Formats: sequence, structure tokens, C-alpha cells
Amino acid sequence: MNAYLAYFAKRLVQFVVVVFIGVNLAFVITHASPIDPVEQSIAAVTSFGSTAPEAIAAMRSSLQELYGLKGTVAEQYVTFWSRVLRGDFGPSLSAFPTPVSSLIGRALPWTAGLLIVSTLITWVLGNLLGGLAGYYQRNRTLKLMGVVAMGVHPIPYYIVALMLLIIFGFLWPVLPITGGSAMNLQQGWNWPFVSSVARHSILPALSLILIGLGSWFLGMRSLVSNIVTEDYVVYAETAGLDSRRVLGSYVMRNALAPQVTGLAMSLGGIFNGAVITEKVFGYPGVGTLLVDAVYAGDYGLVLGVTTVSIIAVSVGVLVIDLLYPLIDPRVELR
Amino acid sequence: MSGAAEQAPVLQVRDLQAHFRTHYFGVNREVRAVDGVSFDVNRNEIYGLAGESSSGKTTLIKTIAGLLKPPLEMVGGSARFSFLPDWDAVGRAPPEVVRAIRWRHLSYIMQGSMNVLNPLRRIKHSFRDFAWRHLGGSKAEFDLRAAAHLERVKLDPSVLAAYPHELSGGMRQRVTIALATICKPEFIIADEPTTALDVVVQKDVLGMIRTIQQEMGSSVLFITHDMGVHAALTDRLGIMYAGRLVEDGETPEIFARPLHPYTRHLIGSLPRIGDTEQREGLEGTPPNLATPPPGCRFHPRCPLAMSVCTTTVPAMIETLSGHRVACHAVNPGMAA
Amino acid sequence: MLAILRDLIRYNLEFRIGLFLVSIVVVMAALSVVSPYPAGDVYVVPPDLPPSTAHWLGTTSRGQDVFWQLTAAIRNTLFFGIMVAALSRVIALVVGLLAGYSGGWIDRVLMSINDTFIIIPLFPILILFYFVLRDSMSTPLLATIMACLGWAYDARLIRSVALSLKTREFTQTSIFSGMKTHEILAREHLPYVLPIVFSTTMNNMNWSIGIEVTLAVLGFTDINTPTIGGMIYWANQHTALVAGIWWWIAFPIGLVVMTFVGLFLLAVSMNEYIDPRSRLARMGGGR
Amino acid sequence: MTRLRAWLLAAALLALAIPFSPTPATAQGIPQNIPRKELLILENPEGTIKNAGWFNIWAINAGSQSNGLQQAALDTLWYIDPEKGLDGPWYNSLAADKPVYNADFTEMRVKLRRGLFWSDGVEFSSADVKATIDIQVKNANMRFSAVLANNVASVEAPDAETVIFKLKKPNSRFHTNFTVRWGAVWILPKHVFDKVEDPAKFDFNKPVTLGAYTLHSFDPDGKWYIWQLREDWQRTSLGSLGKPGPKYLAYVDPGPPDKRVIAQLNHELDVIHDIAPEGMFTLAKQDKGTRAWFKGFPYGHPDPTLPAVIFNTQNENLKNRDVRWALALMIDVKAVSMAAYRGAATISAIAVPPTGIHPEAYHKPMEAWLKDFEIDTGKSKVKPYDPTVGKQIAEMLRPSMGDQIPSDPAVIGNSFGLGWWKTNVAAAGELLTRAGFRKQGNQWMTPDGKPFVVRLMVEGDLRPVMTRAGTMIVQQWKQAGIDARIDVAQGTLVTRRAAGDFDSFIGWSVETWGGHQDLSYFMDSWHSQFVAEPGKPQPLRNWQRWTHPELDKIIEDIRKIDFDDPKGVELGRDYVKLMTREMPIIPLMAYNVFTAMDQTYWTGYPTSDDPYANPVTNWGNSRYMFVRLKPAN
Repeated sequence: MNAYLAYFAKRLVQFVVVVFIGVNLAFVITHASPIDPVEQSIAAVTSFGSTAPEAIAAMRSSLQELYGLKGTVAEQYVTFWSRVLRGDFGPSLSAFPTPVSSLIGRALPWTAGLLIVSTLITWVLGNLLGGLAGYYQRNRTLKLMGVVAMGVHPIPYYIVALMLLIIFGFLWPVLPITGGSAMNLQQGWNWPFVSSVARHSILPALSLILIGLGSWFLGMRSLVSNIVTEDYVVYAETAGLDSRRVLGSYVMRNALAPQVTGLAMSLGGIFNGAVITEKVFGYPGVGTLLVDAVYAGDYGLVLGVTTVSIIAVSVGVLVIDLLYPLIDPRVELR
Repeated sequence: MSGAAEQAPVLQVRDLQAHFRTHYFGVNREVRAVDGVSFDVNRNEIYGLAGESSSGKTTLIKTIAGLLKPPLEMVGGSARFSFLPDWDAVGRAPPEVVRAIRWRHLSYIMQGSMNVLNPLRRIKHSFRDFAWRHLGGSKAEFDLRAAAHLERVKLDPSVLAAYPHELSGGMRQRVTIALATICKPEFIIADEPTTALDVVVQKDVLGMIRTIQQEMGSSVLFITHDMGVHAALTDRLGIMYAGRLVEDGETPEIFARPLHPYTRHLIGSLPRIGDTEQREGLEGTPPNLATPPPGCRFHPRCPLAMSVCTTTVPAMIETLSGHRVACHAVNPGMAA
Repeated sequence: MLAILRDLIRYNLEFRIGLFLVSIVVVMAALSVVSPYPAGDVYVVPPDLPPSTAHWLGTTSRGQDVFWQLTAAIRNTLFFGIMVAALSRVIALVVGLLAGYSGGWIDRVLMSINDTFIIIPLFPILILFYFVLRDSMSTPLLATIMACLGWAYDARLIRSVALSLKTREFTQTSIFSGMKTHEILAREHLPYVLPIVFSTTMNNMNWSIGIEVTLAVLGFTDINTPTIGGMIYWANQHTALVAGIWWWIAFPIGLVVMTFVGLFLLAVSMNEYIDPRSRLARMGGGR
Repeated sequence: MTRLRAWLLAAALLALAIPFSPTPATAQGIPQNIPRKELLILENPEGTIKNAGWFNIWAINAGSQSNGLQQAALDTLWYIDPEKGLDGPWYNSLAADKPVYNADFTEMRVKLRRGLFWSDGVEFSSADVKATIDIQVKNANMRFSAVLANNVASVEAPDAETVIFKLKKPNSRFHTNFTVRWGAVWILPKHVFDKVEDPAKFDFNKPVTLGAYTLHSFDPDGKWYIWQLREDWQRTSLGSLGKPGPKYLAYVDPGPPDKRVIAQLNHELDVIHDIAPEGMFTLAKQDKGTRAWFKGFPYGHPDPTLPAVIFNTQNENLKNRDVRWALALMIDVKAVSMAAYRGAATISAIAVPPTGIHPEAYHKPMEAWLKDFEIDTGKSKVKPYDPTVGKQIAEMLRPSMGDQIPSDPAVIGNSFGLGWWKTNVAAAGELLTRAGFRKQGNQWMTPDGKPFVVRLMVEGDLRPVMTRAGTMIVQQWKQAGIDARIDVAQGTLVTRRAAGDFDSFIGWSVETWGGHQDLSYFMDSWHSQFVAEPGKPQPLRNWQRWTHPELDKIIEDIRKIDFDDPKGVELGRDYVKLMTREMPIIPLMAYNVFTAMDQTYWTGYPTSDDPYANPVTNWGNSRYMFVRLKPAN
């Protein structure tokens, strides 16, 4: 039991370290931005009207007050941490006065849904096929899959997403290429909306899956081809165990533990992919929000999204870490 | 069962040949790891196989047990079990037949027993995986049976709920033995089961194997390079060198009258109380089996080597009653 | 080293394919030296011509020859990858060797930082850097930032090798003979980790080139330097896809995919050579 | 293994089947439950709206403006069309007539129309107008607070149809704040805002509208808004011009340019706000139903803005007009037009956009003066104007574009523009030499011996066509021996523009009504009284930070005359001559917007053949298009 406690404590400490470093990084970087949100807002307000120059000066001063930009960096830092802990990132400057947290709150379910579903599909399918390929090394279909995986896996998310967009949106236009659902649907648990969301997420999810599949496939295949030479596998085969049982409970089961760790390690990378995929397919998630916030020079929002992504990914990693003992009881080895 | 069958050997190995065939980086290699081995294992006896590492012991038992995986191939000969009369080797029987006899009739205690238990499975699951299909009954009945069997190897039933990493090395070894014997198989192959254990535990485990074997009347093919273990445990003993059997007979007989120079070397290298002088080592190393020396494979290292030894393979001759040896020095002029 | 190379070429199909692909890419990059057009100039050839004998891969809507533009782009992209790989190798080596060799609290602190960099989603951080640096984000600066972010995985690998080296006899001998830590690391341990360093270099290049392409396409890099991502960026600006100028997008993607697959295959086959277990599995031929 | 194969096959089939099962393959982006022939789908160029549920346009920087809110839902006193208008460019919308000023322009009296109603049934009256001013003056944080507070001393509403504005200082152009070209001070519903505690924090959801449409539904993720024609559309100012054709309007975010093209090819986007020229050509080629402003080349609708190379005239090297002229003479505008618009640009040599009524008021009448215009380089006298440049561009394009290129010289003049400055690198060199620059090898050095570096700032992805023009100009400057560099300021351009942190940039400081000859729209803010110190933020729109006594005089003269006074054109021409001599900005061309209109479901769009409105979807004026639209068949 002590081993478990020590293990959990270690994971928790690591979690805190990650969040601390990450969030500080985000704060420091954002506050060095050359973009002046006040000028940005003035430009947005006045870009198409004829506004007298005296009026601008008045607007400039009232905006600075409004945005709470008066105060030293140190004061802003303290305010920032207290806000992070309360989950409140202040108002968005480009969507004033809507709080950043409500913008993120609206986008997060989209990203979380896309990410969780596609990651699960990817992970399960990749490991299953990779495991089979490692076990049945002579099977032609699986060998071919290996070749395809090697070919697709190293391509960056953007390129795959773009290729899918070209194929299914242009050459053979059968799938929606933009947005999260069709127009004029009531958001909620009704069939037209849910099916529309599913259809709209096919291409974004597919690009995440295609890339991810290869890495799990190749990883699992090489793990399995090593594990089949382990004594306990050979022994189980010697005992005449059903080959499905050997493959499932002996080979795959043991290969799973490192793959679960791998999942935790690659969550950040998967999130990167989601940002890019969302942008390509105009998907209404935090990735799109982040890129748009950068374009709009909305540093409150940029900071908020980055902080939330760092925390979300770290929580994901922590959850996997805490579940890990269920998969591998030998925690003291980690 | 008829009386004749009672007396017939459980395992008859005849002129068994098994080779490793590899093709890698453009080179064809054929390693003759087992080259014409013949011997019998009788009911209710422990037959020991001795020899240096890489003498082909493990390959031999893998071939006998039908655990042939490329690049290992059974090239010729037979290894016939009494409980599988229709096939001249396990490896040649169809997979479903083999599956049916495994563990029920033929079980295996493997080398490196520390790692033969699935680290992510509780012991009781391993028991169920290995034996339930043979023994039948409900899950609860089976678990009770497993617990009872564990007591035979002096293990607490609570062990069933444990993971392998929670057990000590000795306990794991005993679990392995229990696992291999729970179905009361006629034939048990034990490959260096005690090598990794410390001496006290080793003695314990050996005693246990003997006790269980006697209780069940099984036959055991016991492999170790440790002549001391053989002396203490086995009924009969075969000596292997470079893929061939060079001598076999009853264990006391062999220890009392070793005929082959290699056997003499093995026995002679055992430490004895009262030793005063440094024992003579054997010069040279075991041959590369991809290009084995012609004739008797021991001749490059043999203190008694003659010219015939370099050209002619010596035949395995029953020189004394129940004591066979393959050596030109012992049986002049007998070629294989 | 040469013998290994010869063996790999002779007997490893993946390595052969990888080498072939990478060679094509390198030859393309080298050809940029003899390009008849300055890479930065536009409207030097008639725009929108499909591939022909005069312009092998066609011309862009900006009046550039796709083939020659591609040579300059792939050269810059490769340079970028190499730059990031080289810099991040240095960090990974220092951290990995130091952590593995020192152990104790140094190891714990270093690995804690290391794991943070593995876990944190780096793309938002990179976007943040762009957000801050904006117009002063040059290629070398981007390479430096990426190197500072992209070393963690490999440092972990190197650390695990260093850990096993530490217990070896020669390390003890070196300590007794009075060598300093950095001398031991540099002279004794470095040679053992170099194979890993080589294979991770390929993967790291893939990573950094991939990110560069993505950032460029989003318009987050310096568009004055022609790169593969920059080419796709300009093609998007001219809606080349729907305008039917497919060669402007297809060839850069094709070439960059060749780069990725080539580098990846090299990494995989070298890894296999380094790891005796998988080599053994290959010898066994599987089932 | 056979079982495995079967599983894989089943999985593959399933994966293929899912996308095609629930809805027909064509239904990518059109709303369900609304008949397509009653629906007009337009692009909202603001993209995805982050706080989609915010409709209070009077709050700063919140929500979307061009999601239909200012086009279909709101209204104000007057509209001015950048083109000819349904019945002339001037519309009295909520006002019954043009504004009436007193003699010294310190009071503006407005007579309102009666019989107009808010969508909740409350009648519109002068109280709404008064509240619009009072609320925003009282709450300093609102969108129009500053401009109103600066001008208005008080507002009076003596009766329901009269509003009197008392101004703090004379202003003959005060009514323009309530005149929509793109947008203006929109009138808010008093009865709604009266109940609101803090009008700056009120989301105005669901909006009570004064326009002909009300909100039907919207996407909480900000991708689409659907507006529905009011039952009582006749009780709105637009309704008095006829019944709007579309019963429903959808303002959507269709994604980047290539997706917009795909969407229109699939007939899921009726009006595209803007795309790259190549996308326009593709649509023209592949979709017979697509119509742009011009039937053939150059397609795009010229906005009344004037993209130009804007110099920072506070920069030491660029203070000298000889240097600015030299840089202008190094440019080959034909290549710039090709690079930016593939030739589909309307060029302008003078500092007035070549759009709306301006060619008639300025460009054509000033042709003779331009042809005679001469610069003295110190070594030679050059007449830089080449009146045939527009024609040359047309001829350049004819081999590849064929019939799409008009042959009537008048049409060419209208669509490609008239003349521009002839490239003259030699004369440019002479001008630079006179300014004290020296040429070392192929590199121009400044008077203090450093390489002459000119950074040209562009906005990258956000303004692709301008970025392309900038890239070309930089290349031409480089070839002429200037160390020119493109400076991509994506997202930072507005900040740097205001701070004067640039050498030069592509953008516009000249922006006009289009449908009216008055130039005060931009020019008033060019007065030297507003020019900021170097490093301090410059108020719009004198980004070039340029001052000239003659300019101040012209501005002051304009302030004293009425909006419609014909003297305004003469003063405008004086301004053009001054700008041509001084060259503080190098005028390039009109900002051509490639608004693509799909005639599959709707016909009657405004075009150059029938220029009754500006089709550009985000302009408030685009609402006049709705009354002319008819379902196709």
C-alpha cells in the first residue's frame, strides 16, 4: 500500500510542477507581447467609420481603464494566479465583456469530444492491429498495414488534414469541411444535431486517427514482437493455451502497460494535432479559439486558452497515471 | 492398462535430429543442435540430461515437447510418447491433438522460472488458464483444487490471489511446480528449474519435485548442467555433448563408472570434501554446431583422442547392462 | 561505422528505401545552387503553367518555376530541421548524460523538468512565442525556440543509456583514475549514446520540419524565406487548390512527405540495428 | 485469421457507410427546415464570432456587427450609396429629409419619418434618437461615446418627429456620423435600454430590431445567424422601397477562401464577401450562375478606398518628397496589378479612389492636368504620367483571358483605370542624387553613407492581395538598388501603424463616400493639428503623419462649406494636385472586392450594369440589395 501512496504522491508532485512551469511560461510569454489591445480595439471600432481624432484620445483612455491594464506586471501576475485558481481569466478583449472562461467553456467540449473519441479509437485500433501484426508476423494484410503506417505516420497533421480536405471536400465532396454542425439545428441531445456533429467531426477525427494510428500500430507491433519471446508467453504457449488467450491476456495485456504510459506521454502531442486540425476544418474548439485569439491580439484569451490547455493535458496525464496501477500492479517499478 | 503397456517406456526418442536454419544478412546457416539422439524414459522415473550450456539439451527437449518455432526445425527421427501413440513426435501431430495432451499428459517446468509467470495476472488466473480446461468443474471447485494442490508445495492458498511480483523467488518456483503438476501429467519436462535459486531453496524444491513425482507416478525429464543435482535427484542420466548423447545409464552407475571421457570430466569437476589439488580443467570450448568437427565431436578436447575419432562417429553401444556409451576408446571399432 | 552502413544498405529494405528517398531530397536541395531564378523573386516566368518540358513541375500563380522554387524551399526546410536537431541534441545530451550519471536530486530535478516538457502541449507555447515575437520571428530564432522545447523525449532515452553505463566497470575505473564528471561523460559515455543520438536526430528533424510547415501555413513564420510551408502558404493565398493549380500544392507535399518517410525509415532501420532484440526477432523470422 | 479478416472488412464497410447514411450528400452547410428558395446565404467576413450571443452593437468591440445586425436589423437616419443607389445615392432612412444646419453649423435639425415600428410593436420616435445620444454620452465606455461627447452639447426632441442637435463647435459634417456608408451611429430602442442598468454590459439578446428582419436563430459557436423577414416589414424604412425578396437571411462563416469557392460551387453560399482573384476566376469559369460586379474581367467591386504605399513622412529618409517620388518612379504598376489582382485592379495615379462618382468628378477632368504635370529632377524635366497604362494592362491580359477583356476604351477606363506613372529608374536615380543619396555598385546609400533600407509593412494572411502587391513592390525597389524588405505584421499592423513603427506600408489613408464627391470623410483628420509626435499614437487616418500648410488651408475651407456645395469638388482637385506634387502616399489602385453572387437561387444582384447598391455583404448599405432580389424561377 505504501508503494501506491508513494507512487500517487510522486505523480501529484509532477502534476503540480508541470502546471506551475507551464502556466508561468504562458504568463511570461504573453506579457511580453508587443500588441496593444487598446489600439487593437480602437482600430476595430473605427476602421469603417469617420471618427474625429479628439474622440479617439478619449476612447483610448477609457479603454485602458476598462481593460484593467493599469498596474505593474507584478500586480498582474498576482491577479493572474488568483484568477487561475478560481478558473476566471477576466474578460476577453476581442469579445468584450464576455469572460474568457465562458468562451473557453463553450469551445472545450468540442475539443474534448473530438480528442477523446478520436484518441480512444486511435489507441484501441492502433494497438489492436499493431498487436495482431506483431503476433501474426506473416499475415499479408497486417504487413501491408505496417507499410502504410510507416508511410503515413511521419507526415505532420496539417498535411494529412489538408489532403483529406482536398479529397473529401473537393475531389469527392461528400463530407462537410467546415464547422462543428449544420446550420439551424438546436444544440442538444437530439438526433439531427448529434448526427450532424458526428458527420462534421469525421474529417477532423480522421486526420487525427490516421496520424495517430501509425504510431500506436508500429509501437505495439515492436512491443509485441519482443514480448512474444518473453518466458511467460513461451510458457503459456507451451502449456497449450488457446492462442487467443495467449494473445489477449499474455501478449497484448503486457504490451498495454507501456502503451498506456505512452498515451500519457503523447497527450500533449495529440493536443497539438487537434489545434491544427480544428483550424483546417474550422471546428469550433479551443484550437480555433487560440489561433483566432492570436490574430485578434487578445492576450487575455490567448493566455486563458494556453493555461487551460496546459492544465487540461496535465490532468489527462494525471488521470492516466492514477489509473495505471489498475493496468500494471507493479507500481514500484515506475 | 495392460502389464506390457505398464512396462513400455513413456517416451522413446529415436535418432532425433533438429536443426536451426537461418537466413539473415545473406548468409544461410544450418546449426545442427540435436543430431541423432536416441533414449527412453520409463514410467515413474526421473531421467536426467546433463551437459554444458549450448550442448543442445534445451533444443532437444523443445523438439521432444513439440515446441518448434522457426528457425528450429525437426529434421528427422522420432520422439514418441506412450500417450500419443499415433504420432511419432508431438511436433508432427495436428495442433488440436497437441493442445489436448499438453498439461494433461505433458507438462513443462521452464528455465528462468522467475519470469514464466505472467506478471500482470494473479496466480489463480494463471492456474485457470493452464489447467481448468483439463480438469473441468466450476470455477469455485477448481480454485479449491488449486489451493489444495498449492498446499502440496507448502504454499498458503492466499498465494492464489497474489501477483507474481509479490512472491519471493522460491515461492514463485514452487508455484511453477504446482502449476506444472496440478493436472497430474504422465510426463513432466523440467528445464533447469532450480538454477536461479539459492542452495537452501534449491534443496527444498528438488525434494518437492521428487515427492510429487512419486505421489503421482509421473515421469520426469530433468535437465541441468549441475551434476550434483543429478546425483541427488535423477534415476537415470544421459550426458549430452555438442548435440549428441554420449552416454546414458542409471545415475548411480554413471557416477560410479563413468565411461566416456567427457562424463568423467563432468563428474570429476564436482568438488569433493577433502580435495587437495587443483582439478584439471578441460581445454578448449564446445564446438560451433554450424561447422561441427567430423567424427566424434568431442575429439578436439578429448584426452584419449585417436585418429579414428577424427573421422568416424562412434556408435552408442550398451557397454554394460543398461549403460550405453558412444566412444571409440570404450567401444573400439563401433561406428554409428 | 562504414561496415554498418554497408550492411544496412545490403540487407535492410527500409534503410534502402529511406536512403533513396532522402537522397532525392538532398539532391533537390543541392540543385538550388544552380537555380536559374532567384528564389525570392516573383513573376520571373509566365504564371499558372501546368507541368511541361519547359517547366517540369509547372509554374505558380506568382510566376515562379515550381521545380526551382522547390529546390530552394526544401533546402531551407532541411537546414531548419538540421539546425533544430543539432541544437536540441546538445541539450538532450547534456541533460540526459548529466541526469543519468549524477543520479540523486540532480536527476530528479532534471527529469521533472524533462517530463514537464514532454507533457506540456508545445504547439500553443510556440504560438505564444509567435504572438510575442511576431514580426521579429526569424528562422534561426524559431529554430532556437524549437530546440529549447524539443529535446525532452530524447534526453530521457539518453538518460536511460547513461544509467546503465554508470554501473559498468569502466566508469568506476575512470572515477578512480581521477577523471572529472564532464570528462567521463564526454570521453567515456558519449560514444555509447551516439547511435541513439543519430537515430533520434532523424525523428527530431521530422518533428521540427512538421511544426515549421504547420506554422508557415498558418502564416506564423517569416514568409521572406522560401520553405515548403511557405510554398503551401502562398498557394493557399492564391486558392491554388480550387483554381486548379494542383501542381503548386501537390509537388511540395509530395516532396515533404518523401522527406518525412525517408527520415523515418532511416531512423527505424538504424534503431533496429542498434537494438539487438528486434534484430534477433528479424533473424527468427517471426511466426 | 479468417475471422480477423472478416472483422476488418466489416469495420471498413461500416466506416465507409457512416458518412453517407444520415443526410443526403449535398447537405453540407445549408440549414434544415428552411426552404432553400426563401433563403439567401451570405458570408459574414468577421468569421467565427466568439461571443455569438451578443447583439449590443453600442458596446465596444463586442459581438459581431456584420452578422446581419447592421445589414438587416438596425437602422439610422441616412444612408449614402457608394454607387448610384436605387434612386440616387442619398437615402433618407429614419429621417424624412436631409439635415438642416444653421448658418454657422452649430445646430442640426432633423425631421423624422413616422409610421416606423420596432419589431416588438413599439413605434419609433425622436425619443429613441435622443436616447441614443444621451445614453452613450452618459456611459463613456460605449462605441460612439467619444465621438458624440465631443460634438454634442445637447439633444432636444420637441416633438415625436423632430430632433435638434446643439453642437459644441461648428461642424458641417456632423450628420455623417448618422449616415451609413459601411456603418454609423445606430439608433437604439429607448424602451429596451431604459430598463437596463449598465448599457455597456447588456447583451441585447434577442435584439429588438428596427430593420426589416428579426433574429430567427443563431449558432452559440458563432458560425451562423439566421434572420427572418418581419411580418410587418412594411412598417420599416426598407419596406417603403418594396418587399424584400428573401424571407430568410443566413450570415455564415464559410471558412477560408478555397472553402468559400467550394461552397458556392455547391450552391451553399449565395454571396461571397471576398476571395482571392484566382478563386474569382475559378468561379467565373466553373459556375455559370456566378456573377460578379463586372460581368467579365476584372470582376471585383471597387471599394471607395485607395490602397497605397503609405510612407512614414517622419522618417528621416522619407521626409524628402524627391525620395518619395523616386520610389514611386521605380514601381511598375502593371506588374503590381498583376501580382496583387492578376490584373483585375482599377489603378489610380491620384489620391482619390477610382470608384463611385470619383472618376467623373476627379480622374477624367484632371487627365489633361496630369498629362502636363512635370517634375524637375535637377538634371532633366520629366513628364511622368502615362495615360495608357490601364489600356496596356487590358492588352497584356487579352491573350490569356480573351473575350473576358473588354475592348471599349470607356469600359477599359472604368474597369482598369486610366493612367499611372511610367516606370523611370533613371529619373528616380536623379531625384535620389539630388536628395544627397549616392549609388555604390548597385546599392543606393543614404546621405550619411548607410545602405538605403526601406521596410514595407504588409498584413500577411489578413490582407492577401495587399501582401502580394507589397511583395512585388519590394522586388522592384530591390532591383532598382534599394535595400527593400517585406515586413509581415500580421495582427500587429494596426498597433504599429498607430505608433508610427514602420518605414512604409500598404494600406489606405484615403477612404471616401464613393457615391458623393465630398472628401472630408478622411481628409478632416489629416489636419496638422492631429499629427502626433514620433513614437506617440497617431489618430486615424493620417498614418503618413504628413503635414502641409496648403493642406490645412484646403481642410479649413471644406469645413466652412456645406456637404453638397459644388465648391467641394474644386477644393478636392486642389488636394489632388498637392498630393501629386508631394507624394506622401503612392496611390496604387482601388480596393477591389471580389464579391461573387450565385444566381442559382436568387437574381437581381447589383452589378456594374445595374449599379443600384454595393453588394459587399458586410456593409450596412447592402440591405438595399434585398428589395431587388427575386427567386430564380
